[in-house]
Amino acid sequence: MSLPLQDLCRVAPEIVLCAFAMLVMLLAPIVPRARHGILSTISVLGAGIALAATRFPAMYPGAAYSGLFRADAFSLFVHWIVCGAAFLVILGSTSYLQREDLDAGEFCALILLATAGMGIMAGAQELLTAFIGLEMSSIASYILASYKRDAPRSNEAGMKYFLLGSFATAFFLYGIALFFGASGSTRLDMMTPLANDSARTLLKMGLGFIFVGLAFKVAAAPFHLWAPDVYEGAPAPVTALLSTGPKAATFALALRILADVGAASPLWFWALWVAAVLSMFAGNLAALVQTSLKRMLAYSSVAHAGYILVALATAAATDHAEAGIAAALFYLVGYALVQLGAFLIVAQLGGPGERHVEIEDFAGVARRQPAMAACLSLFLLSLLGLPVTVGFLGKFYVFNAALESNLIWLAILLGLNSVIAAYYYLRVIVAMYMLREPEQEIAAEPVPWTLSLVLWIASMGTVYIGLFPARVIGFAAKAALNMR
Amino acid sequence: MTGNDLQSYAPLLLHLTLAMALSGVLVLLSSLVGWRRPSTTKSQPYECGITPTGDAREPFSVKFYLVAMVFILFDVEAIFLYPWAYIFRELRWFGFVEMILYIGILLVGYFYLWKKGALDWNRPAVRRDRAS
Amino acid sequence: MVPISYYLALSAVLFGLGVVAFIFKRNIITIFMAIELMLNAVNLAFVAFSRALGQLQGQVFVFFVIVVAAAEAAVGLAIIIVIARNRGTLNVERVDSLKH
Amino acid sequence: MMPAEYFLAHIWMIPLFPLAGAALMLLIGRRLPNRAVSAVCVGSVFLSMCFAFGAIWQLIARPAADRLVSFNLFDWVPAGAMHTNAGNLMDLHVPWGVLMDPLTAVMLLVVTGVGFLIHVYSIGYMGHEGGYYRFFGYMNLFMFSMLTLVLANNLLLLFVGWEGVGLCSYLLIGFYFLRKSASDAGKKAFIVNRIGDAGFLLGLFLMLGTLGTIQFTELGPAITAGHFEFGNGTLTAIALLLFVGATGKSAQLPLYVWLPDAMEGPTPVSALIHAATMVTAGVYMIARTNAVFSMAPRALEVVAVVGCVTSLFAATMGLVQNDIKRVLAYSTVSQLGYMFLACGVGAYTAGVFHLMAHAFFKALLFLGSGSVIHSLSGEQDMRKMGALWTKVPTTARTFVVASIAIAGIPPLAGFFSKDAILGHAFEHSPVLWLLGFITAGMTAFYMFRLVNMTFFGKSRVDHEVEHHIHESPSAMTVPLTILAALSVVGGWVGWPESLGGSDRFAQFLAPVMAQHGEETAAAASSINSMEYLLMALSVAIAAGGIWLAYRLYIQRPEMPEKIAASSGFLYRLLYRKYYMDEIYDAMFVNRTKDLALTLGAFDRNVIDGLGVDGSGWLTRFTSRVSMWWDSWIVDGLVNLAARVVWILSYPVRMLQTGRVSRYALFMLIGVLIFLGYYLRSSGFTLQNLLH
Repeated sequence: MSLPLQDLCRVAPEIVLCAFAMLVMLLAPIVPRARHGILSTISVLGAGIALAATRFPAMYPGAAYSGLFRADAFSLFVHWIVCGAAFLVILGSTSYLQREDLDAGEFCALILLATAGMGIMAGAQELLTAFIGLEMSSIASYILASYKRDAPRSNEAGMKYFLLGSFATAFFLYGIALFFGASGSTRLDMMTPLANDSARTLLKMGLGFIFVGLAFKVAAAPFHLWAPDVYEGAPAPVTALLSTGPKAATFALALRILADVGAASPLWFWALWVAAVLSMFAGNLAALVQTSLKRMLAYSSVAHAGYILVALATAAATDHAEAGIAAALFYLVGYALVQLGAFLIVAQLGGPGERHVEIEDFAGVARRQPAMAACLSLFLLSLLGLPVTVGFLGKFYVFNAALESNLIWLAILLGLNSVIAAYYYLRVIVAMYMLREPEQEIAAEPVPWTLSLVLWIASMGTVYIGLFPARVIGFAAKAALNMR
Repeated sequence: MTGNDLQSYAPLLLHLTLAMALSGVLVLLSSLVGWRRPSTTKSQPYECGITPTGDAREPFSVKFYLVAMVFILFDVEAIFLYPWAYIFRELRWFGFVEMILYIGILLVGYFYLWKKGALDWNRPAVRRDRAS
Repeated sequence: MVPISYYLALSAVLFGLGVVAFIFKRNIITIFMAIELMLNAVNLAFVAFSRALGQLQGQVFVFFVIVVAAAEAAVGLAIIIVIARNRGTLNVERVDSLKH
Repeated sequence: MMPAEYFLAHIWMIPLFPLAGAALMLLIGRRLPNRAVSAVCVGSVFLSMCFAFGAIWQLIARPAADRLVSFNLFDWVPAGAMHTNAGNLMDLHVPWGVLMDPLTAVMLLVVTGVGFLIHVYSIGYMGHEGGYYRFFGYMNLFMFSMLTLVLANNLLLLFVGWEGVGLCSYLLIGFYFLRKSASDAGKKAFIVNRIGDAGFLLGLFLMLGTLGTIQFTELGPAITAGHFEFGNGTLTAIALLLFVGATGKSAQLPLYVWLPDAMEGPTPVSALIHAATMVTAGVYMIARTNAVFSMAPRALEVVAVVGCVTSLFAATMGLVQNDIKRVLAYSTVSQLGYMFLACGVGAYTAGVFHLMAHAFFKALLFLGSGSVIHSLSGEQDMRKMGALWTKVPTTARTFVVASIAIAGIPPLAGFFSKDAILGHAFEHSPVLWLLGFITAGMTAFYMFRLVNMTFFGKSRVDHEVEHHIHESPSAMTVPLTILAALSVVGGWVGWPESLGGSDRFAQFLAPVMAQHGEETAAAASSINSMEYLLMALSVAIAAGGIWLAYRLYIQRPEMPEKIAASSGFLYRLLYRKYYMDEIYDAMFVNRTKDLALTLGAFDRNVIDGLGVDGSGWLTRFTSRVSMWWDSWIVDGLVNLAARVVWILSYPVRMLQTGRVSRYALFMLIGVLIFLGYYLRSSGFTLQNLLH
């Protein structure tokens, strides 16, 4: 039995990520703390190489390891999102780690491992593999969320994320068990025709539990309650990662199940419908009355999960689901870029210990740090869905998909919510540009070049994809098309 | 459960009986042969050395939990050795290489723990990374 | 021979117990054990199914679940220790500074 | 040597100059001296104006048949990659393209021409203000968005400009951000517009789904190809949804509320955005998609009625305002209502014609009021003005010209456009005409009330302000003069046949409104006494309004206060006063003046009685109405919205107890609900699980 090189190629990004994570862990205790910048550099390098390594699965598409894992355009697309997110987060958090005097080694290693887990989720074609990936990303995220050991809020965030996450994981796992019992296998692409009625019931319950686990992971109402607390308590760069990468990977898994398991679409359709509507309203209405920008963004991310769920619902509703899938993928790209940038800016402007994350703390930022203010405004406008930003086109495609599969009401509710959302995003811009500075002068720290590079990439991407979405939406469509 | 299932467990049973018999005999002999003169000094927990102070039931230091966790981890990882050993012959070198890799990854973790001082009893259990 | 449905019923009951304990217990450690209970209920289901379907997959799954559970235990206990150190309590009701 | 039709081939460059200016300002603006800032920004607008005029010239040079230039710059939202073997994945293919045809030409003329003049004016007006570079950066950004909107060759690209101008107007309204009211007004404007935009987007997608295209040039063919019957339901829905967007952007009922508050912005902004260009985007959009609208008579009726009612309603409010800019704001809403009325009765040409004329004189009015405010060092209350005719001569004269134009006195611009609208309205339904007619009278009245209170009568200016009143610098007066000239001659392009002209404007626009060619032709050909009568009537009521204003605010300046003070016994009070006058006369004036006296008495009693009392009653009534409306409906709605949001968000936040157990409980409830749904959907019993 020889080493299956093609299979190795198909999981090349994960291998690279894990290898670099271990390298960093080996170096972390050796390198003196003063020079831990090196570790961040290595990790950034690793994420970049992993991003480049997606070339291999692109060269050898197909199922790997006897069908546990699948490398196709879809998983490739999601790999780009998660690896890119990891790259940007590590690059953008270096200065934060120095400021907060946190250990860079573990931090970067954990991010890399979590990213590997997300990659596995994105490519998993078998439920237990998906579970392993989910746990890899989750367990790393638990640690990251409580990474500020001495900050009680960070501890609390970690604890809540850990307890509730394990709770949801148990449901997910139970669902896998029932699925296994019903179909005699956990391969998604090998659904044997079900034996009898009880098997069908088992499958229904199994899919139901699996849905719960996934819905928790993407913070979709009514399973979103953990998200605001965790996002607020966790260190801001960690929040930036949590609100982008895992969501993308989990949505990818959900789409994979929808595409492969025929029984899922009719079962999940209404669940997706309801979850989408609940998430949009819960997120937007709660965000309206928040005073902390960090928490407001957390709620808005719940709302955006709702928008993406609209796309999933359209994918579940119609027999040709490509429009919905492509819309979801495109939305994920734009959302990841923007959300990352916003949270990293919060991390920077929050100041030492993130004490200034209230909205009124952002008053007069336009005069203190015009560049940051401009970037944050751009991101908020994109979240709000203003044209020539990527956010607009994302909503546009979702809208279009929903109307094409005749989900008129979902479309109308989406429009209504985008009107509500205008209000609270605007509040921040008003605060930054139109309010007087607070009495106690907040020192404007110089922006480190790493962070400004990240923000530059994010904002350029926001505008560029908003102007020339052709390539991205083209890839998304290709991914959607060869899922079947 | 059929009979020949049980027969495969016969050596185990034999071993068990032998062990029990041996230990029983030894205890019996010592109690029969030796004679004893109890005194306060002898009945102390530590016959020679310092006199005991305080209660034995004190809260354990966090170090114990830490070591317990580390133990759980490295113990549980051994699970994967069983199926591997079961089909080792079919897998041949491939299986061997895979397992070497696996052990290597575990060793990385071990090295990390070691360097972090998690196994060191003299220093505080977790080296505080922060100045505080 | 015991029909599979009994095993399933047992695992369902254990799982339900875990859920209930999770919701109604106050001590973080207890809640954590409730999670372990749920996971083990799942393991039981896996084994039962693999027995009923006459294949070994299910038992391999159990291995993975056990390992993942151990990893979770390690992380979870670490977090709990930090909480205990910073707050001096293990009562979840008291750990609610992030809300609304 | 320039190649033929160089400008037509390069119309896509027109928006780029202001964009470059804006980018420059917002990046390095704060380091530039004011002189450089104004040079860059005004220069960029000047360049795009030159290109625009060149393009218009070359378009007119073409034969009337093929006055249409449309080409795509790049595939913006492509469909190419989205093709499946099962056909089109999402039938959605939107290029980033420009379109140049007579309608665009008119809008380009207005936007670049007026825009340039206002930029020049701003040099003088904003000279002493802080944030000079920011102001001009936003203005250039606005010009970019507006030109994108005008040049777009499909609805989605138009929407890009649409949102862009909304954002810029928000930024510019809130320019004086240290005034809380300013930033609030800006937010109000933005959010009200968002409501309209949601309707716009829905309409856009519905159009995409129904006609399969949102390219303006393909709408007509798609409709004819689709064999929609006249008044098709879907088309009506599309039209209505688009109209919702238009009401938001063009401040029609019920979404007009943001425009009066928008006057918090600097006056040039009010002139450019809230009078001449942005607020007319709704009219432009409807004229653009007239192919859809004219297939939907129901929708057209809605447009007509909403426009008509809005114009009347806003005019009545304009009667009682004392802030000079608010009067103009309400007048703008009212005139926009006219334009929608025109579109509603199918006379898109007339609507666009009035759009152009209105752009000239309303921009002039705002700039003039700005000049007045500037010369009075910031005073906006008309009760603290008066007798400025000699002190700010240029401003005053140009202002009066604009007022005559908007009042609709021939041969100024307002007359022709308004007359065209009223004529079509009359053909459509006399009721609409009557309402428009009354509105015309009110317009004349409040405009001249404003003129009289500001420039004539005796001065009520505060004394410390009094002695340094000064005429504005030439940077401000020159644009005023040019705009005044335009307000005079601007309407002549639309000189109707009935007055011996040949309605060039309608002919110019006819290709765009192809399916109405015969309609307008019929309207133009039907030269009958009725048309003359209508013209005479509208001139008459305009003159009447002017006369009444003169009567009230010049001859009897104390009268309005008396009217306001009197609570219903107005006539007796007046009468007693006159009684005393007559005793005085009888005692001291010799009999030779009896005749004159009685005549004067007749004049005062009867005419003032009717006119003054009537107008007084109207004044009090409308003031009540508008106050009631503002205090209950507008503010009420705002407060209600806030309260509703709070209430709705309450449960969401109450779930967030911060306690893990609660969260788990709610998750469990969710699980049970979903599972219950699944199991109910498949007749679940314990038996079939256990076997």
